[in-house]
Amino acid sequence: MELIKLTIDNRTVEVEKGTTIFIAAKQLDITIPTLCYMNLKDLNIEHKPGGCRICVVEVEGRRNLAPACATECSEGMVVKTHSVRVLNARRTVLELIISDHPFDCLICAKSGNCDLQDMAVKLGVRDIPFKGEKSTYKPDFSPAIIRDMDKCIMCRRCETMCNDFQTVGVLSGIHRGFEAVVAPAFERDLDHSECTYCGQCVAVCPTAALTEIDHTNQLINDLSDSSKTVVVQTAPAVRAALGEEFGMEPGTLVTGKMVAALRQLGFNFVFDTDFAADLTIMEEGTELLDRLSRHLNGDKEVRLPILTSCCPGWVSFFEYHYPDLLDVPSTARSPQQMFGAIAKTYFAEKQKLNRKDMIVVSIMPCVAKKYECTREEFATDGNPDVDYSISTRELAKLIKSANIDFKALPDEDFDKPLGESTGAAVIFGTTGGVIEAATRTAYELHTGEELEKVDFEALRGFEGIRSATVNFKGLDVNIGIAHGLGNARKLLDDVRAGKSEYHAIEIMACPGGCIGGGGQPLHHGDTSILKARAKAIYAEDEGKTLRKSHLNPDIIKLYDEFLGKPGSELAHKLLHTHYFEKKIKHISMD
Amino acid sequence: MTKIKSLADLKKMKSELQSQVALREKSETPEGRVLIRVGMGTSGIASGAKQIMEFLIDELEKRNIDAIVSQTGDMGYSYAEPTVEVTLPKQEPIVFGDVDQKKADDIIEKYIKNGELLDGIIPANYETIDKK
Amino acid sequence: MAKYKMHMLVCGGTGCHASEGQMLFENLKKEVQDNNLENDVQVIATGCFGFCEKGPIVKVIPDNTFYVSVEPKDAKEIVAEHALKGRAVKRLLYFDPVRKEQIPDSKHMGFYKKQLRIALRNCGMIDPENINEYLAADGYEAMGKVLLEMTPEEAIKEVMDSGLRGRGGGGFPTGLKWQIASKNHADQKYVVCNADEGDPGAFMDRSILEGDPHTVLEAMVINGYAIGATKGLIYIRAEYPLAIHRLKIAIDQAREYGLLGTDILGSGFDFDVEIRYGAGAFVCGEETALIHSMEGERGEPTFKPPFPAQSGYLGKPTNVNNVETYANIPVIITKGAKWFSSIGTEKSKGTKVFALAGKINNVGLIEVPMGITLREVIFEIGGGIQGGKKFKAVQTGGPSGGCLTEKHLDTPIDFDNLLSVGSMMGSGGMIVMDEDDCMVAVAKFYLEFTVEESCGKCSPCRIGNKRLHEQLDIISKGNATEKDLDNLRNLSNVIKDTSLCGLGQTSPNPVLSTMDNFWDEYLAHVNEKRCPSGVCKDLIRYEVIAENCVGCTACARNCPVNCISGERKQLHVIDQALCIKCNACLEKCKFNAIAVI
Amino acid sequence: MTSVKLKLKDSDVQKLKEIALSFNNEAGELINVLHKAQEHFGYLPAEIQEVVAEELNIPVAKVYGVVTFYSFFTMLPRGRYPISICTGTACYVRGAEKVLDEFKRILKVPVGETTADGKFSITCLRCVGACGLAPVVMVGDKTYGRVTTDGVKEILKEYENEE
Repeated sequence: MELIKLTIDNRTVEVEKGTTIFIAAKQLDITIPTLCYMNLKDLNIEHKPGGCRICVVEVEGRRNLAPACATECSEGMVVKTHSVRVLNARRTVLELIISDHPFDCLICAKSGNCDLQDMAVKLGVRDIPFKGEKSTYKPDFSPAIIRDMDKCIMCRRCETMCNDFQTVGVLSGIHRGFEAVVAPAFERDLDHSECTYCGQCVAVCPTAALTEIDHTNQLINDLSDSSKTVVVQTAPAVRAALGEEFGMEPGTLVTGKMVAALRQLGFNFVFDTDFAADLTIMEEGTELLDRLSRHLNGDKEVRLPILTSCCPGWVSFFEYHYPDLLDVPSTARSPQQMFGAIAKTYFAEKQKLNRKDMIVVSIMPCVAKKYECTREEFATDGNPDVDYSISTRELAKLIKSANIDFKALPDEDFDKPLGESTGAAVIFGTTGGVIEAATRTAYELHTGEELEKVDFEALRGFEGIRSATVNFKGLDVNIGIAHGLGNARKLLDDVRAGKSEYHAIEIMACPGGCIGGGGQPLHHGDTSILKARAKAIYAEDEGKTLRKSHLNPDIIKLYDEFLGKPGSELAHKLLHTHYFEKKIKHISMD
Repeated sequence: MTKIKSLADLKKMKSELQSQVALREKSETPEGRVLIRVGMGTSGIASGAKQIMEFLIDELEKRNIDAIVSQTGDMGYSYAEPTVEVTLPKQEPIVFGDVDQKKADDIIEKYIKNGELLDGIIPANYETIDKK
Repeated sequence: MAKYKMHMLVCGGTGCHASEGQMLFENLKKEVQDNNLENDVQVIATGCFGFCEKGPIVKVIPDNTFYVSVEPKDAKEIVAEHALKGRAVKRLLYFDPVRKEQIPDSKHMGFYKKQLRIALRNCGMIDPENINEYLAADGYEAMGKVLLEMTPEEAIKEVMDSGLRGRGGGGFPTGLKWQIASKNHADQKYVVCNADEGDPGAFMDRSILEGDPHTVLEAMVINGYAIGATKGLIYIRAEYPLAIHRLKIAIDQAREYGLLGTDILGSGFDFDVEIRYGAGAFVCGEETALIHSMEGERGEPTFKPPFPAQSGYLGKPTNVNNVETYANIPVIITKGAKWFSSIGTEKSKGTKVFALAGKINNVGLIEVPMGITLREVIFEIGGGIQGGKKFKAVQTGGPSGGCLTEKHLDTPIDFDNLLSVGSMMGSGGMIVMDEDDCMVAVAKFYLEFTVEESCGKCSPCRIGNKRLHEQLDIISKGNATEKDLDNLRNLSNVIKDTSLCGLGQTSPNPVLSTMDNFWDEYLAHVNEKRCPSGVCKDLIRYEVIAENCVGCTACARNCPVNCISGERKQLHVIDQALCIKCNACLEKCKFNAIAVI
Repeated sequence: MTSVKLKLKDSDVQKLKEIALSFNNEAGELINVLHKAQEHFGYLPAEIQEVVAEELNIPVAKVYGVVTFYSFFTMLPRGRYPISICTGTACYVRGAEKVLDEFKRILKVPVGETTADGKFSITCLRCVGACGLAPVVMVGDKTYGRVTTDGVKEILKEYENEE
C-alpha cells in the first residue's frame, strides 16, 4: 500500500494512494460541502459525477479549481478548501443552482430536511444576482412517488440508484444543457413506466424533486371522523428508525413510544404488522415445505426455488422483468396486505364492524407500499384491504405537528389480538429476516423437533447476495438472499437459466431490507445508520420470549377460530394472491 | 487487386505509380526545374507541335532531366511554328522556332544540358503568354 | 498506361460539391472524351483546394492555371480552349480584388504564397478515391518504415521529437500522449481518430478526410503499432456524408491491398479500423465524452483522471487524436522529426490549418507555418476585408476562443501566444469581423451556441452559460447597468474556474475577450443605451433622411410589415412601432435615404 | 419532447429487428442502430425507441436519454422538403439570422417544426463546411449559397408546384 502525504488547509495528512481530496479532508475533520457526491460504502456505490461543482477546492499549481470528490490526492499536493477564490466560486455556483430552483421553501415537502436549503444557509446566500429563466416541468403524481422536476438540481443520484443499484432503469438523464433533467422515457409519468416504487430515488434525492405521495392530511381527516374506526398497523422496520426523526441515536428502538404516540394521535386500534408477518410465515413456510416435498418426491411440475413475496417493489420488478417466472414466487401476500385482509374480515366480525366503516392505515418504511394498497386484487367491492400507507417520515411529521413530545412518551403495548407477535416477525425488517423466520418455523414443522439455536448467523449480514445451507435433519436446504434489485436480478437470471441451486430465496428491493426503505428517515449517504437499525431489529428479536411464528398464540387462535389451517381455502382467498405480466408494450400516450 | 506483402512490394508499386502524379508534384514546385512550353495553337498543331511535345516529354524523362512540359496557345510567331519556349532555372525564357525532332533533340542536348545557344532563336522582343 | 500531358483537377470537397462541382467534373470528362483527349488529359476530382470563396475550382496542371467559380457549362470552353489550343480561358481566371488584375496561375495568388501544406499536402493534389494515387504520393511508406524498420519506442520518440501538439484544440504533445498510452498494459488497446468536428466555421478535418483519407488510416496504423493497439475507431460526424463515403472507400481499398488487416506488409502487426458516427453534439469533441458516445451513451464528459490512456473505450487504454494531428504523422516519419521541428515557433512546431471565414475576401482553408502573424493571414492570404471595410476583430478558437483586435495583428500565431492574449488555437476556426459587427452581439451568438451544446452535467456550464447568455441579451436590449457587467465578469471567471470539461472551462472566453478588448462598446450599450455598430435591434431604429428621400416608394414596397408610408415623390416615414428592423428598406434604398440610428 | 403517434406495422418491427441484429443486438451499438433506424423511418418516435430498447435489451429511458441528447436525432417527422439553415459562425456574420427569420416569417413555423401541410420543416445546423458560400441554406440535399432575404422567396418558389 502506497501512502501519500499532502497538505490540506495548512495541515498535513497521509492517505492511501487513490484517495480523493474529499475523503482525505474528512480524515482531518474537514467536511467539504457537496450536493451530488454520495458514498454508500456498504452498498459498493460511490456516486461521484463531479456535477454540482460545490466541492471545488484550490490545488496549488492547477489552472482551475478541482472537484474534491473526484480528484485523487498526489504526493506533496497543497489544497485549500476555503480560500477566497474557492468561497467565491462555491457561492456563485450555488447561486446559479438556486437561480434555477423554485423559491417555495416555506411550503416545500423537504423544508428542514433539504440539502440545498442547508447549503444556502451554510454558505450564507442572501441574494440571487442572476434573474433568468427557470426550468419548469409537468409534475408527476404516481400512486407512490411525486416527481417535481422544477426542483431537480441534476445531482443524478436517483439515476444511479435506479440504474446501477436497482437495475430498474426507469430514470435517465434526458435532453442536454439547460434543458437537461432526469426523467422516465418520453417524460411519461412514473405510472406509465416500469417503476417499482422502491423509493430509493426518493431516499437519496437532496431536494424535493422526488418525494413520496403525502397521505397525512387524509389521515387527519379520517382520524377526526367519528363514524370511522381507524386501525393502524406498524411495520417492523419503523420502530428501529422513527427515533432518528426526533434526534435519537440511529438504532434506538422506540416501539413502545411509537404505540403511545399512535394512540395519542387518536387511532382506535394500534396493531402490529408483525402479527401479519407471523401469519405470512405460516402460509409461506407451508408453501415452501409443500413445494419442497413435492420436488423431493419427483414432481416435475413444481418450480423451485420459492421466492419470498413480501416486498412490493420486488413484486413489481419481477412482474415487469420476469413475466416468464410468475409461478416462482410464493403466492403469499405481503404482511401489510394479510393484515388488511384479516382486519377487515376476522377482526371486523369480532368488532361487528362493516368494513366500509373501517379505515386500515399502515405505517411503512416504504413508498412502494403506498402503491401496493392500490392494487385492485387487494380490495373487496372496491374497498381496499389497506386504505393507505404512510411512511416513517410522514408519521414523524404527524407526531411533530400534533405537538407530541415523543422522547418523553411512556412505553405502551399494542392492542390485541392483532398486536401480538414473535421475534421471527420483527426480523422481517432487515435483509435475511424473512427467510430466517421461515427457516425457524419450517425446520420445526418439517422435522417435528424443536430448534435449539434460533439465530441463523449465516443468513445475516450486509453482503448484497448471501447464501447458506441449512440442514433440516438430513435434508440440505440451500438458501439465497439478495437485497437491492440489481442483486436480485443476478439470482433471477440464474433461475431463468435453470442454473439456480437454491431451494428458497429471499429478496428485498431496498438496501439492508426494509430498514433501508424509501420511506425511512433519510440516511444522507451514511450507511452505518442502516447497520444500526438492523442491530436494533435483532435486539428486539432476542428480547422476545417467543421467537418462532408458529408459536404466536393469537396466530394459533386465528387459525382455530377462522382460517382453519395454513393453505386452507379461506386462507388462499384472503392471504394469497397471483401475479400479472406487466411488461409495457409499445404504449402510446394520448 | 493483390495484396502488398512487403515494404519492397510497396516501394515497387510506388515507383510504378509515381508517373501518375509526378507531373502534379513537379508543378507544385516549378522553382529549380526546366520549364518548357510548346505553342499549341491551331497552326502549331497543324505543323506538328503535338508530336514535338510528346517527343520532348518522352526524351526528357529518358534522359533524366527534371522538366515540366506544358502547352500554351499561339505565341504569335506563325511564321516559325512549331515554337518551343524554354526557361532554364533563374534565366530568362528563350523561344525556339521551326522546331522539328532534330532541333528538339538539340534543344535538350545543347541548350538544356549545356546552356549552348542554337540557331532559330526568335528575337528577344517576344512576349510570354503571361504578359499577353 | 496513358501518359497524360495535362491534368485537370476539379475540387471535389463539400463546398465545391455544393455548388455543382460534381456536374462540372462529369462535363469535363465528357468533353475530354468527345475531343479524343482521354489519353492526353486526365480529369480528376480531388479534395479541397482551400479556396472555397470562389468554388468550384479547376486547376490545370502543369501550368497551374487556376479557374474559379466555374460552372458546369464552362467545361466545353475549358477543354476546347485550354486542352486543345493551350489557351487559358481568361474570364474564369481569378481576379485579385486588391491588385485589381487577373492572376494566371495559383503560384501567383496571394492566397497560396505564404501557405505551407503538410497536413493538406495531398488535398487538391490526388484523387482521394484512388489508393494508387496516394501510393504514388509516397503513401503508406511511413507506415512501412515504422512497422518494419522501427520499434514502437522509436516511433514514439520520432513523434515526440517532432514537437507535434494535438491539433484538436488542447495542444497536448502528441508523442507524450502516445507514450502514456503505450505504458499502460492491457489485453486490448484502442486508437481513436476524433473526426467529430463541431466548431461552427471549422472544416479542416472534413477536408482532410474528403481529400486525403488514406493519410489518416496510415497514421492510425502507425499510432496503433506505437502504443500496442490493434483496433482503430474513427468517430465522425454523421453530417459529413462525403467524408464518410470516401473514408469507407479508402478503408476498403486499404484492406484489399493488405494495408489494413492482419500481418500488414509482412510485419506481423495486425490493425483494422471501424467507423463510428457522431450524432450532433459539440461536446463529443471532448475525448471522454467522445468515448461515451462511441459506447452508445449520452456524450457526457467525465472527470480526468482517469485519462483515456488509462481507461478509455470499454475501459481499455485508448489514444484519441484528431484528424489534422494524424495527417501530420506520415510526413513526420518520412521526413523526420528534425525537419518537422524546424518549422514553426519554439513551442509550437509545424503548421496549422485554419478555416478562414467571415468578412474576408478569400474565405477558405489554409495551412500556414506556426509563427505567422494574424496580419499576414488576414491581409495577405485572406486578401483583406470584404468591401474595403475596416477590420475590427478576429475570433480564433471557435466558440471557446476569444476575439482579438488590431493590436494583436502582429502576434505570431502559436498555441501559447494565442492563450496569452486571451484566445486559443482551438481547432482552427478563424472568423474575421468588420466594423459592422457588434461585439456584444458576437459574444451573445457564441454563448447561444454554448448554451445549446452544453451537455448539462455540471452546474456552472448548464446554468451559468444560460445566465451569461441572458445577461448579454439584457445588455443588448439596453436594460443592464454597469454593476451587471461586474457580475458578468465574475460569473464568467467562475464558470471557467469550476466547469467539468473544456467546453465550460472556455465558453466564457468570447465574453471575457470582448469585454477586455471592446469595453467601450459594452459601456455604450449599458450607459448610453446605444449599439455603436448598429446591430442590436432594440437599440437602433431606422429613419428616413428627409433630404435624401425622393419618394421612389422602393422602401415601402419592400417592407415586409408595411410600416413605411408616403405618397409617390413625397417624403416617406417609418412607423417605429411596427418596424421589425429587418433592414430591407435600407438594402433597397438607392438614394442613401435610410439610416440606422 | 412532443412525439407523433405512429402505429408500427409488423414489417416495421421486423425491419428494426434486422437493424438491431446487424449490430449483434449490442447495447454499445445504440447510436449506430438509431442512425440506421432514422435513415429508414425518417424520425424516431417513441414506438421505434421502444422496439430498439427491447432488441438491445436496455431500458427505453436510456434510449430516450440518448435520442434527446444528440441533435441529429429527431422524434418529429421532417417536412418533405426539409430546410436547414446553417447558423455556423461564418454564415452568422454573413447574415444567416436574417435569412432564418425570413423563412420563419414566410412559412409561419418556428425552428424544429413542420408546416401544417407537411411540406417544409425548418432546422438549423452548424456549418456544412461551405463557408465560402455563406450564408448557406440546404433544402433536402440541395445547397443554396449566398442566400439573401430576397433569395428566400426564390428558393421556396422552386418547390411551389412540387408535391
